[in-house]
Amino acid sequence: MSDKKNIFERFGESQVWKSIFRSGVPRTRRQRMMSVLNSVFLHLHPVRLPRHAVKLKFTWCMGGLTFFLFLVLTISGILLMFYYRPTAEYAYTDMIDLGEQVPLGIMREIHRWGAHAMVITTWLHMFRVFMTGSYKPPREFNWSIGVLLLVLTLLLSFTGYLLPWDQLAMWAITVGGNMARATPFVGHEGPGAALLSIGDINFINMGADAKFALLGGRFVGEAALLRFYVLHCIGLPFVVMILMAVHFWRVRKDGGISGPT
Amino acid sequence: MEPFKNFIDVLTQPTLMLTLAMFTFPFFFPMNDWFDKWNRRLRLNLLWTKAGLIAVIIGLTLFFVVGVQDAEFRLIMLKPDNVPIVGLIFLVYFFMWVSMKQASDNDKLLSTGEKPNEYHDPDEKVLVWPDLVYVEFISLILCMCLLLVWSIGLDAPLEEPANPAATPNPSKAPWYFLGLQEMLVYFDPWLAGVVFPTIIIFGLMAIPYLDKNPEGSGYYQFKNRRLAISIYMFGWIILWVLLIIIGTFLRGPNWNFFGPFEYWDIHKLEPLTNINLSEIIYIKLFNTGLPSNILVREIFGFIVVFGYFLVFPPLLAKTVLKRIYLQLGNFGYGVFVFLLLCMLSLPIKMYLRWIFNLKYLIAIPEYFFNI
Amino acid sequence: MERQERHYNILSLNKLFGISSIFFLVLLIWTFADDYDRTWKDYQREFRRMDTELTAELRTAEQARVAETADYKEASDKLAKATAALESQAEDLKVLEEQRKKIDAEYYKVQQEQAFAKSLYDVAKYEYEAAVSHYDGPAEKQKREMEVDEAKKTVSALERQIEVYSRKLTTIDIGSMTIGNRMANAVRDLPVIDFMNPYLKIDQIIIPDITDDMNIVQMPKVDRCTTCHLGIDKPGFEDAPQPYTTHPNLDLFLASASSHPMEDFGCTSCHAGRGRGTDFVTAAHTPSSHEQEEEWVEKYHWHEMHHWETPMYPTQYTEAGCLKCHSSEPFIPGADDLNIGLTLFEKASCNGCHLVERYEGKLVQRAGPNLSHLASKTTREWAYRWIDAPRDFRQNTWMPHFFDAVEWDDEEDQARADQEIHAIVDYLFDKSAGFDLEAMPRLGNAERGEYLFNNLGCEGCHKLELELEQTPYTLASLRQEHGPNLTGLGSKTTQEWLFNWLKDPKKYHPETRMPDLRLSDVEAADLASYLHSFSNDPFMASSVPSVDEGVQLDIAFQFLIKTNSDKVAKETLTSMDLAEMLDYNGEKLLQHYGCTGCHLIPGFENAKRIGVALDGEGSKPLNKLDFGYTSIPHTKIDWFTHKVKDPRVFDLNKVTGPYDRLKMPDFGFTDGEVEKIVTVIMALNNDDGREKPVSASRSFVEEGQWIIKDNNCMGCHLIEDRGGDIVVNFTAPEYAPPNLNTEGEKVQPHWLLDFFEKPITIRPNILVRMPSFHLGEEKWNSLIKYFQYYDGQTTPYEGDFSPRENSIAFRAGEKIHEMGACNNCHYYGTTEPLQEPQTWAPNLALTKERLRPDWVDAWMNDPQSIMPGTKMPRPYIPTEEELSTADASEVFGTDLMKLAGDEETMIRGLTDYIYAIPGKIDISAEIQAFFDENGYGFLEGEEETDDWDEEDWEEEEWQD
Amino acid sequence: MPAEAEQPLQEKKSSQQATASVGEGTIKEKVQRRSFISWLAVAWVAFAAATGGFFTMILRIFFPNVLFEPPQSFKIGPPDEYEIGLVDIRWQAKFGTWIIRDSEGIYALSTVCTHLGCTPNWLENESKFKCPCHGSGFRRSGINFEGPAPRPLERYRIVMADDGQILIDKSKKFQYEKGQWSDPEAFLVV
Repeated sequence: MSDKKNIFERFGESQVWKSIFRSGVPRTRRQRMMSVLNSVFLHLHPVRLPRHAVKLKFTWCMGGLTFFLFLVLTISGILLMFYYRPTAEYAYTDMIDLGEQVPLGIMREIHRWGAHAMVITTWLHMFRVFMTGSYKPPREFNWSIGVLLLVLTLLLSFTGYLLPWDQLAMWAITVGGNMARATPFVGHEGPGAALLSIGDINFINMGADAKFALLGGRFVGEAALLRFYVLHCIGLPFVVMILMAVHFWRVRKDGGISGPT
Repeated sequence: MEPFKNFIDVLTQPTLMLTLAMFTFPFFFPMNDWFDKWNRRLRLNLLWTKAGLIAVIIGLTLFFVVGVQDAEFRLIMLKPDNVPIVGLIFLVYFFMWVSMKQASDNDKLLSTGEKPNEYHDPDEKVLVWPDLVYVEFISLILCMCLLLVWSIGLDAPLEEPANPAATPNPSKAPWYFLGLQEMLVYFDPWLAGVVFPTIIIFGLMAIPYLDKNPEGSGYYQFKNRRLAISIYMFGWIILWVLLIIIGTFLRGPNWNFFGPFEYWDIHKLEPLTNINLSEIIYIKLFNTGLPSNILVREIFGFIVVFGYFLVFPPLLAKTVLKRIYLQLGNFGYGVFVFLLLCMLSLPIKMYLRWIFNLKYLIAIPEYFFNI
Repeated sequence: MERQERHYNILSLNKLFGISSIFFLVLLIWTFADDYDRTWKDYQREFRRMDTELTAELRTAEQARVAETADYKEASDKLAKATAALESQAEDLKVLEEQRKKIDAEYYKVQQEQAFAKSLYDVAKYEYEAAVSHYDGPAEKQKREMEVDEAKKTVSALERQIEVYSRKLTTIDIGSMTIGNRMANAVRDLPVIDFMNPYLKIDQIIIPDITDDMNIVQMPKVDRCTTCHLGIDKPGFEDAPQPYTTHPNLDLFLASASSHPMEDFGCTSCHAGRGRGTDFVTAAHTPSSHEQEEEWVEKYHWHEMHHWETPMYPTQYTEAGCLKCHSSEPFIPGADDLNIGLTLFEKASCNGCHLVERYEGKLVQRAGPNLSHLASKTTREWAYRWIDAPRDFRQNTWMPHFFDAVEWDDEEDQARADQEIHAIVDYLFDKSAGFDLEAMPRLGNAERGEYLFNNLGCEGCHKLELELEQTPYTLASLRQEHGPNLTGLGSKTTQEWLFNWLKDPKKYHPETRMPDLRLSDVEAADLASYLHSFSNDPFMASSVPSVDEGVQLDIAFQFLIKTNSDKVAKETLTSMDLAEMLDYNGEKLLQHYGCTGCHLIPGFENAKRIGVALDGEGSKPLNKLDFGYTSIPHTKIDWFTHKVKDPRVFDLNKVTGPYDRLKMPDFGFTDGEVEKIVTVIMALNNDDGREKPVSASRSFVEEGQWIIKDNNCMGCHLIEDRGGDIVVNFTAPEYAPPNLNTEGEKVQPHWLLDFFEKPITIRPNILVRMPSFHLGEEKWNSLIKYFQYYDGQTTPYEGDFSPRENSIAFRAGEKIHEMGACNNCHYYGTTEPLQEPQTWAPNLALTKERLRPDWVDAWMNDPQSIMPGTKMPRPYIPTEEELSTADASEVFGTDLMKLAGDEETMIRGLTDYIYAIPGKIDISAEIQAFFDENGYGFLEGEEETDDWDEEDWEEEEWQD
Repeated sequence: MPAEAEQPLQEKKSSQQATASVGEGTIKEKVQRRSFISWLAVAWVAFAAATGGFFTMILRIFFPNVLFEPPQSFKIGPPDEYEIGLVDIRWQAKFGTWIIRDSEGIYALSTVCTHLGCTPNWLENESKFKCPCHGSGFRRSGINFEGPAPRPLERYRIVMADDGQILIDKSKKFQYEKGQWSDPEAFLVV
């Protein structure tokens, strides 16, 4: 071995690199450990894992993909927000223009298909976790968090579904919203709603029930559009991120990835 | 070709397809020795071998390739928003295979007292860098590639501008909620749209607390968890994925059923005259009119429903679910069996509908209370 | 020695990583390419090429032209000389320049300081000017310079156009670009940087006033069509292929001067389509034929833009777009197909059964005859045959075929049809009220009837054609079918009835549009006998099956069961005898088939329309149109087309009761007509473009136009340069009904009203006469308003013109009038003109009542310009020279000389004089008397003058 | 120093063993090493290119392809609509330009003050443009003569359209100080 160093090695020992990645080019065991430990992103992982845990056929990497898709959706979503206005006037025509003239209008496709993909990956991740019995003690709670994340994923997708403001959107949401109408007690067509009336005065009516709360109006209208937009862009992602943090954290705290003992 | 298409159209009718699915299901996922015996005898376990995988994937592919030649089929399968469900079909099977394959391998090992494949010497670990990080990184790139191909090849749909005055026919919920919408055919909105979803969510969250079986934590295996797995599979594959597939591909105008090769004719008519239990009893059996008092009218309905939820649990506790009852104790068992019965109530209601044209067991439209 | 803690082979992972990231890169590039590569860019490049060629050609042409012109040659060699001369003195000039520069510098320096020292500035300024003037050198040098400048100016002025072309070329033609521009041109459209200043850009027109319907809101239109249709508003690309072609009608559209400038209307306002689309498919183009569709599919991968509610109109239906804004107008200039379509629509009286807002209160709803007194007009047999097959009797009748309208009827259906007709006829004749016909005073003379028919102007509204003409309809020919074709009347009705009808149509049919021609008994009789002389024997020969009680029973039952229980129906049935049953069926059937849509039928005085309202039909979603089990392609246009052409086709193979089937009758339209009617139907859509309410004057005009249309005035008169087709029937235009150009400026409103209500003879020597329409004062007034507003006479007319008698002008006018010998042709009150009847002209005593003085002046000045082909000569007006000749005073008299050739005053004087002419105003009676005596021999060409003569008259008078 | 220099070498050895122990002979070693480098290089280059490209395209997104603002070029009717010696301010609001016709022809002035971009007013009786913000003054010709304005107002491209109307094109400007006012398109001779 001559000390003729290839470009990577040189760069890897440069001050710049070392300042950023404390442990030069990870080639030694120590460096490799450090590079995981020192990286804010990577130390999500433990430094060392049981062998089965790095096998794709065990994890399918589904959780990772779900998280990645979430990031993709965030980025493409932000870019879309530059060209989309959530108002009855503009929502639809902005959609047309995304297809017709907006630079990189393909962001819309990436966002929509990414969302579909994320729903699927979430299900598969859940499936995997179930099949490997990874919800069993001590991981019960994390499974429940996971279930919540699944629900939130669906809600994100659902709220996003209205934004194109076309027939598909409006009526999908109408169908969905009509279910809220039938919520027991708090939906004006739900069982028990009648009980919440004093004398002839219904407190649960078209103008004040679960559906109304969801749509901000008696019917899917501009209020609903805005409401869903805010939920879709800020409200739900916010909650999702918190829960994701918990989810990942718990993975580590519950003894890392599950495995046979 | 035609006979094949007609055959498929008939086969995919909800009644037939669901019946087939539900009754063959336990043979694929045997929940007790008897089914297990038949599972082996019918060589159904071959499904989880490489050969099985290849056969099924090729079969499915062929089906779609051939089907796409047909105009109607193409129309519905290649509808932008439906493409992911086509993908879903493949994915679900593939990963079912992945898990069941390993599960059955492990079963063999365990039966011979060995450790499962996943087991490695605890001291002998693997560094996360580079192996895991690297693998993850690559799969992300590939995932992104897939997404790009998808986006280039398929334009996102955009229909007419939103119009409160004109309801499209059919108007469908987003595909991942079509299971619920399909449920709406059999249950009142407050059940199908609100109560059941809630129960589903809580049921899922409750799983870890109800499944007290210490076996198979951290590795794939079937034998010792067959009840848990088959319940989960039944709920997910049959009552969720399959209903989504039906709702997406096979529900046309007026929510009528259309075979995948059938033309979506708006004027197609289906007999949808359904009657309530009270009507069956009072009018058909007793030949008297309906009593005015609601409670009297619906008394039988209440009896049936409460019976269902009160009689079965102890019954099962004594018989099939004895072991579980002992494991979970009263409360745990109560929750478990309640969830189980709720899950089963959907197929049961379906059959009541198909066989007796039964609309509601309890029908109190006055208070929007229909079951 | 450390434990090896690895699972995967790093090398293969590297390989995998490499491959996948290359794959990733490729895909990303593909994505960008996909995003960057838009079809419209190719179109723009191609057009740029074409434009370059064209401009280059134009430039060379212009250069050639200019080079030819004399003054260019002149100017250019002048320039050459001047420059030469200037150069000869170049040296001295240089010196001067030097000095001037110095002083300039000085001047600017001081100017800089002006803020501080204004005074200094003035001084400096003064010095400068002085200096400059001092240094200005010898005068002729300056002259030279000026010459050069002059010449340069002229030359460049002449070369201006060339310059413009050249400049354009430098921007688009790489060949004639500067190096820098070439480089820029090479990079400006590259990906990523193509936002800075690209040549290829999307061109869009934003139209705030016309909107796209977004259901909840209206969005201003945004049309990007011009991104690819680059030549659309540029003349010179007429023959270029699409999408570069120039618009075929720039005078009416796109050009800023036209009535539909592009920047205000865009494209989709008229053509519909998806304005924001920048791709062939997403712009929602629609093929105009199935051939074209195939062509497009393989050329542009065309497919229907499913989710856009207003796809582009196929070429042949483009005019459907006009009605969007012009819906309230009866006639849309420039939209010929649409106009024909609309007229067909009205003729077939579609709005009798289908409500169409546009026609409410505009046209008579029931276009067919009144059936309340049917028995007095015709026989049951005839009625039976007629209802069974109207076109057998009269090939081009507008009465549609209700029976045997579909080829798949079986015997049973046939039999039922026969009996249905019987029931209907029976009902009509039973319910027909009595109608007393006046006896004819005497037999008519068919020959003279024919003569009257040809000369009274009947052919303004009626045809009398025995064989069907195959020529397609034109607006003119449709005007001639305002009334029915008069063939076969002999088989249909009696002379007596005709006589009564002609004498007073309104008596028989109050709603009729047939006017009263004020016929004398003799005339009426003659016409009646002439019209009665045509019969249709083969029609009358066809057999009439007998009434079949069994079938009648079934029909009655079918109707009863609709509203009654089986039991009740049977009971009522048994309680009926045949007569009642026939009546019952008849009534039900008339209702069922909606006969009341066109006919006034006793018992149905206020029946409702039975068809669907057609407003918005054009926007009906496809799934609302039932194609039944037909193999007709599922497109709106195909559906409309088949519905109009073969109305009951969608019943094919349907199993339905006889009275649940489609009942729209068969009008026997040709394909051409169908196409035009479909245009109308597509025009009746929800997309209503008219933003602002119509201006008052505009609405007055439209109102009048509707009246004119409803009463077919254009059948006889030329109005708005349309109509007056009848003129061809006359030997000379002056015997035909007058053209009504400038009517608004011409006549006094009050007189016109009187005339409408009680027409009088104006031109003595014409036989064709203005009928009495009895429209009522209201309508007449709006018609008068129309004439005035159409001619821009928005201010009401004050008739306070009084001739200034014994003014010079007046006497001069008298003289001119005397020289012009007006009395040769014109009546003066009852005084007959001197010349022969064929030259006779209106009564001048009428003028003051009838005409507006200003118009009379204009008329005198130049009659031909107002009424081409009139016999009226321009009166002889002496010129100044003539008036200044020696013997002028004898010839012209002193008054004319005073005016010294002032034409205006002379003509005004003439007008004055004419307005002063006394005498009887309505001389109709006198004229009538004269011609009754002497006849209108001159109306025929020479050869026919002795068609009939006084003798016949005597005999005829004798007989009665 | 030497110690530190020592370490990597040592490490390298161990990592060789590591790789070797995955099951390749030491002879293959060099080949492996080379292919290792090349593949990794290719991979990173491609990946960097991809991500880099993506971020450049993101920049592109910030520049829309079409604008929904009033058009840059527009027609203002035939020349005879403009009186000689008058400053026509009817397009000031809509298109931001003054049309001025003098004895020789017509030119279009920008309504943007060259000082800080306010819109000056035309004062007819003083016959000058006066900027309300900082009092810059411009003559009818657009030349600045008072106030802080550094340079004369700009003129827009003005030409005769095919249909005989005047066409103003704001996308092309002519500046006096660059001597562009003599440009034939800065000035419409009528």
